[in-house]
Amino acid sequence: MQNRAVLARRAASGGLLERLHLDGRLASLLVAIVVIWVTFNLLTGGTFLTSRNLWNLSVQTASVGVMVGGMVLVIVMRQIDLSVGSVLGVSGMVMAVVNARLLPDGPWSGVLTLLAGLLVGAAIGAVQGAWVAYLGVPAFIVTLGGLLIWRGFAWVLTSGQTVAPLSDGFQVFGGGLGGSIGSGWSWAVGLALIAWVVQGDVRNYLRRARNGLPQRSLGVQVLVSAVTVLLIGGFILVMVGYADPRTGLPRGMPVPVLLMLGVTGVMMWVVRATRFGRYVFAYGGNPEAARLAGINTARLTVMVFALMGLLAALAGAIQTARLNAGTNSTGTLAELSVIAAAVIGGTSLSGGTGSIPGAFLGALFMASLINGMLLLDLSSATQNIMQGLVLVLAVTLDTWHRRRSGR
Amino acid sequence: MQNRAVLARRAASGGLLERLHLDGRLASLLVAIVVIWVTFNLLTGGTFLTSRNLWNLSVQTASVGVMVGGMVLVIVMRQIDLSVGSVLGVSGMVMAVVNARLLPDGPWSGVLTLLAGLLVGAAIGAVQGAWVAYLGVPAFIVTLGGLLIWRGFAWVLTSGQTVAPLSDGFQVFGGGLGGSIGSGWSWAVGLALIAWVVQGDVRNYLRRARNGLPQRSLGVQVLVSAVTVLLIGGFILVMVGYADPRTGLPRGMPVPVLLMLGVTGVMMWVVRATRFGRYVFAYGGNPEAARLAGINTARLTVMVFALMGLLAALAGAIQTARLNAGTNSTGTLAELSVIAAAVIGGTSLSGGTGSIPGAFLGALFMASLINGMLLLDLSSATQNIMQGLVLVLAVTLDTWHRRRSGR
Amino acid sequence: MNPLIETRHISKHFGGVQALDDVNVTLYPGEVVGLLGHNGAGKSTLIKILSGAYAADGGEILIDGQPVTLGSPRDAQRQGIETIYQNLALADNLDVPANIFLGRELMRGGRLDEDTMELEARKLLDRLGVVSVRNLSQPVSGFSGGQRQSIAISRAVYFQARILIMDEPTAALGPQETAQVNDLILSLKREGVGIFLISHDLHDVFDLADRLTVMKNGRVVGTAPKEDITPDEALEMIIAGKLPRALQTA
Amino acid sequence: MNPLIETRHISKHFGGVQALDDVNVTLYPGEVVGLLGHNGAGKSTLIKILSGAYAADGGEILIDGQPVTLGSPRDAQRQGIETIYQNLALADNLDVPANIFLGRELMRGGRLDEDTMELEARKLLDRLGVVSVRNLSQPVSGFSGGQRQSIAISRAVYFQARILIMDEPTAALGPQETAQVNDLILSLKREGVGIFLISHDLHDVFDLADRLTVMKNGRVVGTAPKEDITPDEALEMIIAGKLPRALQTA
Amino acid sequence: GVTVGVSWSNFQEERWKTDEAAMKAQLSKLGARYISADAQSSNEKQVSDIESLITRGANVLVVLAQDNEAILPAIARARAEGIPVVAYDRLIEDPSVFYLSFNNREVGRLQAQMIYNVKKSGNFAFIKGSPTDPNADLLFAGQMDVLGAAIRAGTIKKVGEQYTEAWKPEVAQNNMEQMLTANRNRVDAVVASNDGTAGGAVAALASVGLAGKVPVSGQDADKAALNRIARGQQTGTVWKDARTLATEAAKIAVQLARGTKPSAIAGAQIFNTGPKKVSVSSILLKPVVITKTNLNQIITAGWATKAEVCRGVSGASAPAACR
Ligand SMILES: Nc1ncnc2c1ncn2[C@@H]1O[C@H](COP(=O)(O)OP(=O)(O)OP(=O)(O)O)[C@@H](O)[C@H]1O
Ligand SMILES: Nc1ncnc2c1ncn2[C@@H]1O[C@H](COP(=O)(O)OP(=O)(O)OP(=O)(O)O)[C@@H](O)[C@H]1O
Ligand SMILES: O[C@@H]1[C@@H](O)[C@H](O)OC[C@H]1O
Ligand SMILES: [Mg+2]
Ligand SMILES: [Mg+2]
Repeated sequence: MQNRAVLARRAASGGLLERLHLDGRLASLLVAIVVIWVTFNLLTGGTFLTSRNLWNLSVQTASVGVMVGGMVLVIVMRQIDLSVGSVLGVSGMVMAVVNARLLPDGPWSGVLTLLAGLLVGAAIGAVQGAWVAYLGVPAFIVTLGGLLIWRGFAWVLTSGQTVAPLSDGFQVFGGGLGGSIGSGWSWAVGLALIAWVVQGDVRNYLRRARNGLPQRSLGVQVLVSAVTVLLIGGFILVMVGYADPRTGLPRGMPVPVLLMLGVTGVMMWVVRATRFGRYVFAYGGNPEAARLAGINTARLTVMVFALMGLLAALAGAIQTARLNAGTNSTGTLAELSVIAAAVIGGTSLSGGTGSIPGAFLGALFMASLINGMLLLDLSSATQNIMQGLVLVLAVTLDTWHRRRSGR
Repeated sequence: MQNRAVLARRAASGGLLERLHLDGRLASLLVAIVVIWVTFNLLTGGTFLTSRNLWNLSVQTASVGVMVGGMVLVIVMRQIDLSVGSVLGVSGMVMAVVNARLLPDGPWSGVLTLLAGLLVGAAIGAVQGAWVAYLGVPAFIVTLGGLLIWRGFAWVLTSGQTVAPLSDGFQVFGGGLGGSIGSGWSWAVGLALIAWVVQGDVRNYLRRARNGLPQRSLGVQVLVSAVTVLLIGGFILVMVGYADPRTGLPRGMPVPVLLMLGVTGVMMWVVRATRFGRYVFAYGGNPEAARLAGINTARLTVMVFALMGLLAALAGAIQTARLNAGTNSTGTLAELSVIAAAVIGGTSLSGGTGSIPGAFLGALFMASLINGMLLLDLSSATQNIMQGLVLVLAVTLDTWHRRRSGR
Repeated sequence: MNPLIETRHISKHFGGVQALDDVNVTLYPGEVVGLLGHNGAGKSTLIKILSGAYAADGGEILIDGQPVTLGSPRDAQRQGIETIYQNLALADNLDVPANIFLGRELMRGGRLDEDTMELEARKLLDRLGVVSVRNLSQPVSGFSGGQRQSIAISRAVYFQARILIMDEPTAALGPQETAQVNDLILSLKREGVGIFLISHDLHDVFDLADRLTVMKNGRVVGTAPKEDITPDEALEMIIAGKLPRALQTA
Repeated sequence: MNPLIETRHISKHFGGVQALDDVNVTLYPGEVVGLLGHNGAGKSTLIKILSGAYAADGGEILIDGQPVTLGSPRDAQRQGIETIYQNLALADNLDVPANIFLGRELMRGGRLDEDTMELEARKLLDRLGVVSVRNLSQPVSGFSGGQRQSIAISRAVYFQARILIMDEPTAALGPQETAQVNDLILSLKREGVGIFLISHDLHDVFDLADRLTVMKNGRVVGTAPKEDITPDEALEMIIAGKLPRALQTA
Repeated sequence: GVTVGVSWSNFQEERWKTDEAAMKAQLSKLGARYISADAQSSNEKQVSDIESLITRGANVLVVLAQDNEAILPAIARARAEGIPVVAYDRLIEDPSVFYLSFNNREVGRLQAQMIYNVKKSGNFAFIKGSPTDPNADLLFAGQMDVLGAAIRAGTIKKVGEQYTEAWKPEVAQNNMEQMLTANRNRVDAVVASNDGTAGGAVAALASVGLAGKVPVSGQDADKAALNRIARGQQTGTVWKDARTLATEAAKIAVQLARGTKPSAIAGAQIFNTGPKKVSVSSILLKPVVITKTNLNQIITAGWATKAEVCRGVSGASAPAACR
């Protein structure tokens, strides 16, 4: 009897998410984020949920947020990349040197610098990936070597000196003063996003209906779409709610946040809609099966690591621009934050499972935690302890919840 | 035709190791170590291979060498333990506090301090293991939380102050002055080791011969045993070749090295001869199969993490005693060295494969590299780069060699 | 006489799929019961519940007439239940003796008795007519499909179970090896072991089983003594999911 | 007429084991060749070489009379070779359509055409008589042994191979599902596809094959047209590893 | 009231806890609120930290910069919000800033000098600070100010120069061991850049019986180091009375917050000898060298207790302070 009761409960709880066709992992991460936001807001007497703090939070999330999608692919492929922090560092340093010492100041200096950095990052990633794929050396070793080598290179490049200042065109990528797109453009981006989401939902709905495939009911679909639209709208409101102290005008979306959203969107599309994304997951599920299906798994590996390197360089641009300086410690330990964000977001270290939006929320979760604790006056030892505890507890709750609902 | 030639060569090269019944991985690591030893000896004009430096090297290897066997088991079980550095730190700090502030100086203070530290380490490990096993939270998350939490605890314990000095009885574990066992005991240990190896080889040989099982030929067996005996003898010679500056008498084996050898021996025995060790590997090969075979996999997980915690605490004792101080940075980043040593030694991060002697050699390899580069007084950036390069190259050669010999 | 093992109203679902629904089966000592059914009928799910690998959502299991809880495979082993799983469940990185004795290693003088285990493993495989497995101390990942299946069979028969559950034990075996396993089943039966045999080979099932239980879509269609039913009628039950008219009236 | 595919003196060893030794086989269009042999005889190793999964140590492969190098599974696919592997080789974490179309996804407007793939998958499974697979968009890890096998079969037949290699395709299938696959084999044969069929079920092999090749310990014992040999003689060849007297003299 | 936001670069060295306590005490005396953040040695985190201190309503910032260049964007943000900044302990080259410090280059000079006083020639080993801490280079530069000439003249030979990853004592210990080995123990003096690394160096010397025979410098007056000095194992330490520094900082911060111009702070002088020669208002305090002979100075100042300093030291050979 008791068993039957449990059974009924399970079916019901499984049913809600199932009827919404929502990912349980995403939902529980969202809940965790809402919980800590509300808690921090109470504890800080309302400071946490000000436009200003949320705007800061979004910039603070950007660097990890940009990289985490790449790390998801790497981990899904049963690999690991320990070198991201050092690649971030070395490409940041390269960009600083290019920008401050080689390029003349000018309208193109920012973009050219960025391109140079991205090239360096992608090349490093590709070399590491090729080493893994063609020589069969475990990624752990190759990228641990990379961690040491590229950090050393970053130091050697300037004999350990900090390189500053950088051109205004480049500083834009850091989201500092002058690094946001203002209110008009922010709304334009928001509206474009809304239009894209709505038309995607509609087209999807119609197509599945036409083919008679299972999907959300019309009412639920409208609800889900409406909530998405509201979230986007709210986000833009927050972004334009924080004024520039010099001009008093709304700042709008910071450039690094724009980059992060763009990267996340592209990565989601890659995973959902491209062969490349499909192959990454197939390889993670069963590398042998992927090979037998005729997939060029070696090339796939190289591409994934190159992409990871590229994203690490992009994060390097954001960090370097934000500091307005290339320093030889930039990015130290970033690998841990990035891997942690991916794992919190549901990526399994044994490969084959992972989600881009989940990882993005994982990054947001960690950044929120750190941001919130900074607003409280905790000692850093206490902060460490709290961060560790909340991390473990959040994932424990999620695990427990998914077990209970039988998935 | 060409294929046949390749085939013949392969059979022959496979044949040598096979006839020796030697592990190819171990052999190639040994070769790598010999190569860097000889290289450093040339570059340092003979300093590297002095008794004194090898004695130092052995002490410098001890802390990672003590932990790496535990990490092998953890990784073989498809888990990871990122908290070892922090557990090392917190248990070292606990020992420092117990030794310097709580216990009176006396003959037992060293051992009692050690016991307290081991207890703390094992308890932390067990809690983390239980969290992984019973709540199903990925070890990566639990031990990443642990990394933050225990480091924070170590700080809180003394509000960040360094605790020193420690009692002589405790300092013994660090291998400083008074921390070695002298020439007589060293030879006793050496002879005991030799006796143990020889009788084990003989008994093994006779038993397999009696049961008609395949094995080394008599001549080869005698050769292998003789080489082992020579290696042990040489090692003891080195240990007694370095004199105590106060007395001019040989120091003999340092206590931390004794601990490291003891732990390595016990761990080898555990893996080869006990159910516990067998189950760890079975679980790593196929967790589901292990469970279906009636193995209590949850308890197994708890035990492995508890063992890892215990060993981290032992390393904490060595580090703290060696430094004659509990500091809040002790052990930072040790997790990376330990995991790297295990992986270099042939432990696969996807679980199921790993070797204790291999991991031990991995630790020795890394320590040798750092030791040698310091003798050369290279800048730390160059050291990083070299360390990364040699690491990757050594594993690449090993991989390439094993591929070529078809294993 | 009490059945060796009996299930009452067992049910089990996975997400939306009802894999088992109100399943009742019985097994007596010295009896072979054939479990038949189309792919996905629920046969493997049922036997995984009997061997402690899955927990049922509802219903109960009785052994010797007493209700028992089989919370883990170890519990089932303690009750004398041994199982050959359809997916074999071998630890690919271990060698043959290590797999056969996994969880119940032989010890001598406080350490694993590798030699005896190797010798015993050799004997077991010989008994199953597996001549092609030469090097026992190689990881089982290097063995062929049939060789792996023979290893899994050895594992289950060594420990003298009272209840033996075999999920398609001969699916990957060659004709000769299959014959040996069939002989083995008959000799175990004579020793009083009760056996659940899942197989898609109607010939074999009819040769070996005393009673047949047919499942469809997670439910038991019916159970009949072998004498009361023809292979064609059994096929009919599997496909149509209905008792043949002869049995319905009986 | 040239054979579709032919091997000459193929050999392959693993460590100390000679898995294949001087193996010669041929396959003509519209022909089914049954590959028989005890467990560990080398059948799967041979077909893995033909499908580009393994590289041979020696010997050569000819397609349409031309020597070819099959360096990867992709090479073999390009030659029109499709394979059902004994261990199925599915990506457990992907759903049914993703597995069926793996490596050859349908695209529409620059993105994966999930809907068409799902509809096609449904059709394929219906054709194989697999009714129990309801939810196609669930990871294939949740499917029963037979259901998984059907998915692997769908995968291989969708892409209209010239050469189809089936390694024990019906080992896990129920009687009805087996019948459907056998029908499928016959209809492909009529379309001119050449098929290597590995099976331990002598009945099925004799029903479907035109010629039989028997292997033992990595060597080919002999090849004979089905008409020239009885099932008992084939069994004799498998076990004893010798040609029956009738064929020897012939 | 006034809210003072303090951005620390890390709390790894023992001294920062003392700085913080003194600053808190002074602020509460002045009726100001103390809020803080710890960047844990990360430039990136320090920028976020300062953003959050501003968000939390700081009207004046006290910044212990991890990197004096990478801190500038955060300073620019503060300036844009009209928030004054005190550069604490480490120079920040922005004209709006008030610089309050012990001169780090001077600290380096003092370290070298205390060694040079007892050892004028021979083999010198240099245990430098963290490669990512700009102070490490400043300290080394100061050490070279004193010893450079002798090194160039050849009377002093530099037999080893290593950074200490993250200022970790165990790293310093390994480095020292290797320098001793490479030179067959012929190391006549060790210039260690702070007390943690000095502890590592002393442990390495102890294991070859040289502790107490080879002079070793330090900085921070950590309690463990004071005890080593009492035992004769360390030559001395540079004591930067963090309490004075912190108390001063608190006073200045409150004045700035109330609108006092940096140049109008009592005792302010122009400092323009930084790397970029930017002029800032500054007060530089004088560090004190503590050796065996003036240990009692630090005890009477209440920095450490006699029990802490003299633990295990007694008898005739003990320094005056412990008798
Ligand atoms: N782990 C699982 N997750 C989800 N669904 C499952 C799982 N295991 C089994 N099922 C579903 O339960 C049903 C019964 O599966 P089961 O394996 O018991 O069938 P079976 O009778 O053994 O079939 P076969 O003859 O193919 O082996 C199938 O529809 C299958 O898809
Ligand atoms: N990857 C491998 N490593 C080592 N040995 C192997 C490997 N694959 C196959 N073998 C060996 O090669 C021989 C042939 O194996 P193969 O799988 O081809 O047999 P088979 O004829 O398909 O057998 P079955 O009927 O059991 O499927 C066996 O002895 C097997 O142990
Ligand atoms: O006081 C020292 C400080 O100046 C330096 O920056 O970090 C290490 C400390 O010991
Ligand atoms: Mg089944
Ligand atoms: Mg096979």
